[in-house]
Amino acid sequence: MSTITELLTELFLMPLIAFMVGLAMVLMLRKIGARLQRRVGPPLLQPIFDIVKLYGKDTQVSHGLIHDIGLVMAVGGYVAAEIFLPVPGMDGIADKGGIITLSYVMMVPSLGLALGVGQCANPNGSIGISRALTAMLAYDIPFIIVVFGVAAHYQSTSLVGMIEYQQAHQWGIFEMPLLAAAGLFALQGMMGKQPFEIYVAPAEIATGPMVEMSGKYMGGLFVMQTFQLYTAGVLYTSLFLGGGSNWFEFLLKIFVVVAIPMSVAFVFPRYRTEDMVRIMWKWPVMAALIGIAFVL
Amino acid sequence: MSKIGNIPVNAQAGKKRTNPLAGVFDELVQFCQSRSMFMLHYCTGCGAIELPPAMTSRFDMERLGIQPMVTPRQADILLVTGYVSVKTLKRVILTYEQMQSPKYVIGICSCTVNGGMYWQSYATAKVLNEYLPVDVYIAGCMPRPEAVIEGMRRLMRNIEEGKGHAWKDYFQRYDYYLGNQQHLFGDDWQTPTDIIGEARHYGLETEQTYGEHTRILEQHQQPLEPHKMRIKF
Amino acid sequence: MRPENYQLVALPNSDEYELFIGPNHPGIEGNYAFKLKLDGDRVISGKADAGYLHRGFEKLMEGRLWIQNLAIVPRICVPDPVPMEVVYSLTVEDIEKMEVPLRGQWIRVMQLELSRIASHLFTFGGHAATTGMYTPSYWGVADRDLALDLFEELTGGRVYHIYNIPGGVRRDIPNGFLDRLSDYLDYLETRQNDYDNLLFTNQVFVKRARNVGVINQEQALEWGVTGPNLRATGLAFDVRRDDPYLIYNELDFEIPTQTAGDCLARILVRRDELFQSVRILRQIIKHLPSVKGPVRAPIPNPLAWNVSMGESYCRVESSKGELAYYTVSDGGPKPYRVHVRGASSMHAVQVLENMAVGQRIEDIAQIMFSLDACPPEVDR
Amino acid sequence: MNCEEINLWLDTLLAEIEEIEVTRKSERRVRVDVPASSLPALLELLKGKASYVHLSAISCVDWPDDEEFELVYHCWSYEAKSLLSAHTRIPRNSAQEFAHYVSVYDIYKPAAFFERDIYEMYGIYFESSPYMEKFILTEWNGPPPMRKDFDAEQYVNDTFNWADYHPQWLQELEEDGGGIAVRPEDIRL
Amino acid sequence: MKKIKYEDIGSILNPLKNLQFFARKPVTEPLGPRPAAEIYRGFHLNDMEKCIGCSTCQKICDNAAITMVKVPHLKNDPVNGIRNLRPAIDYGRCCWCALCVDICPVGAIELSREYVHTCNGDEVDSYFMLPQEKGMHGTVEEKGWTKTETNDLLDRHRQKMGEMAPEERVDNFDEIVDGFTPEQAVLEASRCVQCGMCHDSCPTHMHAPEYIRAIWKGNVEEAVEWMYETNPFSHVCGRVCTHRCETACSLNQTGLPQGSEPIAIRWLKRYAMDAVPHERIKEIAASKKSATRTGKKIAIIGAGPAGLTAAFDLIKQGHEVQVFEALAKAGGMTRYGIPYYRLPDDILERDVDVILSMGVKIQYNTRIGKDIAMEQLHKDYDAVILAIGLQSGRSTRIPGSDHKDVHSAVELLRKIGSVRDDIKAEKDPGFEIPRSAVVIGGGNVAMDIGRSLARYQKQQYGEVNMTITAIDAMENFPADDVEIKESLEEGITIIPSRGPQEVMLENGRVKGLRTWKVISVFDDDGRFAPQYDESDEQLFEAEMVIEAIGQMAETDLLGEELTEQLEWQRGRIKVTEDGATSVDWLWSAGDCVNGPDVVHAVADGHRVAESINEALSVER
Repeated sequence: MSTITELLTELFLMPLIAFMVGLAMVLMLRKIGARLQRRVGPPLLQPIFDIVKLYGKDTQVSHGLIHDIGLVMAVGGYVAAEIFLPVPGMDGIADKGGIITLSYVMMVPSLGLALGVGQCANPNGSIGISRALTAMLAYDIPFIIVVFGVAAHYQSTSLVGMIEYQQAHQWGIFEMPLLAAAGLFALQGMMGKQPFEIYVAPAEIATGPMVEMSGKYMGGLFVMQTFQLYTAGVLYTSLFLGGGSNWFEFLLKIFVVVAIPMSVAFVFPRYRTEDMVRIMWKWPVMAALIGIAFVL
Repeated sequence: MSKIGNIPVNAQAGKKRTNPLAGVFDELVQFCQSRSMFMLHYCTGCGAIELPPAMTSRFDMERLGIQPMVTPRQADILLVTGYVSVKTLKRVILTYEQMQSPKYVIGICSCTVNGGMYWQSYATAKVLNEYLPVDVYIAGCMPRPEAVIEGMRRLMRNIEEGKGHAWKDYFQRYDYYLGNQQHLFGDDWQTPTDIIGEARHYGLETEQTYGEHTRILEQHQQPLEPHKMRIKF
Repeated sequence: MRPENYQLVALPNSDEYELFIGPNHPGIEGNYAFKLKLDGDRVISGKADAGYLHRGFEKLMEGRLWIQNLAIVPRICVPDPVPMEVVYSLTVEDIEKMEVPLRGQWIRVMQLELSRIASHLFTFGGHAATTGMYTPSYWGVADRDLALDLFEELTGGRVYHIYNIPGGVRRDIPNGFLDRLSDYLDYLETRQNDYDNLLFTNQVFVKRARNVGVINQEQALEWGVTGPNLRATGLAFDVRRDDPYLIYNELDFEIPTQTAGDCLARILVRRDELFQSVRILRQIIKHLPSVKGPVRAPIPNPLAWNVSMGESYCRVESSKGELAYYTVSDGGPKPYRVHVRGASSMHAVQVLENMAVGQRIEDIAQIMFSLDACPPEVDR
Repeated sequence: MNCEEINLWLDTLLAEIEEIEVTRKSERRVRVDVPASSLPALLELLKGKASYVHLSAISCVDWPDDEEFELVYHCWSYEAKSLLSAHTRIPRNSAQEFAHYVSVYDIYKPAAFFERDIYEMYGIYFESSPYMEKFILTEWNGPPPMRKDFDAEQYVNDTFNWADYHPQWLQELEEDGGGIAVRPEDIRL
Repeated sequence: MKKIKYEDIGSILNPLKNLQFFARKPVTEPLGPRPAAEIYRGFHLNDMEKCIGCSTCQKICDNAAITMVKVPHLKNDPVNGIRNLRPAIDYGRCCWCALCVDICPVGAIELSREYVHTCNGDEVDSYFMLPQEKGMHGTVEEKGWTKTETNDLLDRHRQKMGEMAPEERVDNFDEIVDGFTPEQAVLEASRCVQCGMCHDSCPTHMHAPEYIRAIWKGNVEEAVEWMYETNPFSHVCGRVCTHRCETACSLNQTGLPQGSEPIAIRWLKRYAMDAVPHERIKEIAASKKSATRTGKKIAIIGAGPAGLTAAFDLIKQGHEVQVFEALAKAGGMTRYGIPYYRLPDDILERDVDVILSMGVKIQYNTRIGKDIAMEQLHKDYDAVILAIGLQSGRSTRIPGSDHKDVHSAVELLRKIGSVRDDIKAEKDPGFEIPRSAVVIGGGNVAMDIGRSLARYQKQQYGEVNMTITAIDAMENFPADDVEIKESLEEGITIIPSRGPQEVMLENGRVKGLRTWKVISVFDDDGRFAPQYDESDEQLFEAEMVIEAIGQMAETDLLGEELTEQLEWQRGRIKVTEDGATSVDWLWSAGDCVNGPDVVHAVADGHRVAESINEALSVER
């Protein structure tokens, strides 16, 4: 009985932890921005205020069933991803799914968003989502190569296994620096931060996919963002920084990992779509391929 | 899910609340609403020039949880920053109607109160609260960022105390507002949002929701057909 | 009747569609709209839609006394209001054949240049934001705000100074003002490196801005482009030097130019111009204390001031380009006609429409901001 | 071409175009009065032969007493550094909806903007101008507002309401026999 | 300045240098309003005591944001230039341009450094407020934008009026001032802020703002039309009026560093009257005449300003008017009291001519009580107006004042005036000109006689030897400042604060006037009770002493019976406000009931005419 209960508890706790940590990451994102922009920034509970407020809106405009399903997919995809990401003391089903499943699950939110936004019939949203899919294509190539490289290096597709290996030997970042660098690039794209922010682009297409989202749908996106930041941070930590043996180390690592793209985001503008694709397919892919060559 | 006009809507409003914790929950929501205000990024008039300072490093509105949003759907506050020309007023009304309740209007500058320095102008609307219910006014021509922030804080206090309900007035006295709008824009004025339907939906309709002006509207109203659109990827 | 901007339009049987940027859109500067006909994300044609900020200034001015108009002219271009006051005063002085005392002229030039700095700082932020970098706009606006503090100290108003009056300026400079101005200029120069690193030499920004919205000198002349936008095409023309007003011919400054005529060239011209303004202000700080005398020539009782019959066309170089007023007096207490030639009236409409063709949708906002178009100048 | 040459050239222009009157107001300002029929020819010459390539603005002035509109074309020469204002007068045609004149768009491209502006504000139709349509006043149904016979103040009073104030202090004053004595609209100068 | 070339592309790491801002402090200001700049243009302040309610701020306000509100508990005294109107600001209009501050004639309205005002949507009333010393929320301590010499928009100084130099004018009776040129007049008129204080303070309520504006517009005929609404003696008033309007004028301010002179309303009136041809003035006056005849007959005794004004009004209303004048010409005191250099006869003649052209009949050299009895008038006419003026001077009654060389000023002036009738000789007034003289009194009459005699002295003896002494201190002299200034310029000695004690006689001739220094003129209750410093005695040597300390009426023409019927008050006939006496057919107007001043007389004339017209219409 204990294993099942434990597993269920873990499956419940892991997304919850992800959400809490994600909220802190959102706060960190905004605080980093504020600091670089020479200002104070939001109060500590701001991410919670925002989400509660959005869910508490009286009017909730939906654009049909597909719209709703799209959003559920977006949030659900990440929630599902959380249980594949091991945290100290909890592995969830990470050892069962492995990194390949995770990669697929992580595509679900983007597709879900595309589905939902397509229903809004807002040209800005459509442009945004078309850019988002292109962006996904752009960062997924290096990402997949990195994942394969890492998997090849560790001879395992299980994140749990990789973490154990790293904790026993050496962090992945030291063994595969090129792949780690490529991974950082892909991470920047995955988090949708400048210079790879083209699909949000408030100045051009009014936040693109989010343009018709409101109330709890917007709240859903905010929740999704918390999961997204968390997922990116944990994944990278697990692949290259040896996960965490305890919570303090783990949290420190993921926050540091997430802080890097966040800081970079505030001092760069965004690339155009084609530039982004070109850059993404050039440097990270090249680095990753060379990295693989070393690994193999 | 129900429909208002042809826009489907999910809403809990109007439902009977039986939960004993509903009061606490409402207060929590109000508290969060007052501390998280998304502001619509719409520069209607010259007062908009003092918003960038108020938003950016020097006066940093984000300290109060206020941040700019780019679409009306996501916004809670509509800042009418100064005079609204008749042409803009139409868009302001459309924008306002697209915003999601609870929503708040802040009238900045003299011009929103009594025409301001453009009182002789044939092109600007004079008294904003004839066309939209206004929650808070901020005096100045234009008000300094500090004054804007003070206005925001007043709105925050109002929301926290549960006083900011001007948006309900728009549903409750729709006929009055519609009448003024028709007087300015002509009888064939209509917006894509079905306000009466929404009022009914929220249970906010009163006798003053209907009147001669809504009857005129019914005569002219055409259903809004969403246009098919394709985008080449 | 619905305003068209809120309908989504697909053109029948084609992949073309229309997109409205504005009037409520973060990519538009002010309350302005730009209709795009798109094929994919390439612009087939663009059409400006103005009038959202129309207040009928020219009509308003015909209904007010000469001096009352001072309060409304700065409203025509909000980010850069001082040239509006100055050029209006210049026309009145020209018609009345009034001489502005030297000290008044120096103070006016001081304001004009400070206003140019404030306006350019604002534009940098706006331009950077359209490319997705928000930090410069936070910095720029905050640094501009320090200039506004100086304005507040000098004129009593942060944004609308209403400080120039036909005949000079309303008050003398406060004690110690020049020291504080000098401190501000020092501060700006220390910030130069930060801005250069963040914006002007930022590889990604340069990549975004280069070869976007190109207009060559020939086209620029044909379409009546003026100001920094013209200088970015290589023509070193500046009203301050070539059609001098006030005391500009006593000042030593350069006219920065670029030849590429694209967004990058335009923002670089503005950057250089900002530091030229710093240079001019340094000269003013040095000279102003030695220019003694009144700051304003006496004017008749403003309630009963009949400006003598005549007409005048005066131009100044505002931060946006050539700004001109055509003022006609029929010898009455109110202007008979004031025509405002807004500096952006070309840039925001015809030039933008022409430039937009063939551009990508992600560059439209950038082009508009790089032209530094100010919609209220178009609408008046 | 420098200033003196321009002046010389302007003198020869006197011979070329009929009824032209040149006034030199200052070193860089020249005023030219031409009959409406000769204006396009003058502008053609100015741009083609005299380096006045920049049309700074077209201003319109309404002279209802003379039943005329005055059009002023401000041209600038980057080479001679001189601004030439060409004044011409066209009949106002009060009875008809529009006064008519010819466009100079084919000479100066910026003219399109100003001509459209004048078309909207004064109701002057410029033949063969590319954009003879509403631009700023797309949602305005009244007469061309800049004409002198359009009384904006009257229109505003007919169309709009004003805020109605009853503050506490005013009520108290009214109880004491005071109150509003002179409203601003009563004493407009 | 570091140059950036177009081709430069910085390192991709360049932007990352800005991560140093993690270590820098934010520039954000603390929440809450910062103190504003020293001259910030915030909400209005108004010094309620200083404000005179002139509503100039309302006129300059380009946004029509200022409403004048009547505040009943404040002082309302237009004669001294104060009204109880105060500006209330509509912040739904105001644009904080501070033009109201710059134009305020007194510097009462100012802007504070307070700039925060917010209100809920239903509290818009708070946008309309009456500024006070403490500002909008009663919390203001510091002023922001205030008035200084530099930003004062008003033209504080008068146009220089051309006038003869003292040495040119002192030996003749030519008019001293030139009058405005048209350019000067327009400029002077343009200084007016149209507050209307002048209208309110003028005894006859002349439409000064309107005619000043008309002059400014260059339309003198319109100006004259406005003048004839209220004053048929505009020529006279344009020269010799005591111009209370200029005292009340908003621009007549003391205590401003830049100084402030009132509008020269009197000279503007003179300018407009001189600029319009006489025939045209007649037409303007006649155009107001009623076409109907009432058939009522009115007799007026005395062809002075009061009598003729009443005559003018009554004839306009269609009555028949007969004027009786004891002397040979019309004009009363304006002819026989005011010297030629201030009011030339031909100017007065024009005013009289306009009135005559309306159909007024004057019977000259007819003294009522001698040539015609009052009773007779009562029988023949429906109403009688007594407008006899003040013909005789008061005496100091000091020892020696009954000597033949002690004269009253009015009497001498009348002699001088009469002589001029036939312009046989300006040089001979018909009495012997003293080589030296002393005038007792500090009013305009004293100045008139002093200056007139000084002119004769200059003509006959080549030098002026004239002393004017009065009991008042110099600043309290009743005479106009201009008069005093001009007197001094003409070489007259003015010695204030001297109380005359005795006319010194020697050998039957006047030797001089003995005076004491005055310590105070009025006692604590404000009654006339001069205190002297007897130790400070001074003797003014003079051949002639002239008393100019006041005038009184000679009422013996009334006859005993009527005198008894009438009610009297302190030696004057008691009249109601409208000038009606206690006898129902008799009215009284002018100096004899209401102070010695042309414009008051004119006002009185109007009042009486109005009253008679009403009484007669009731009868009808």
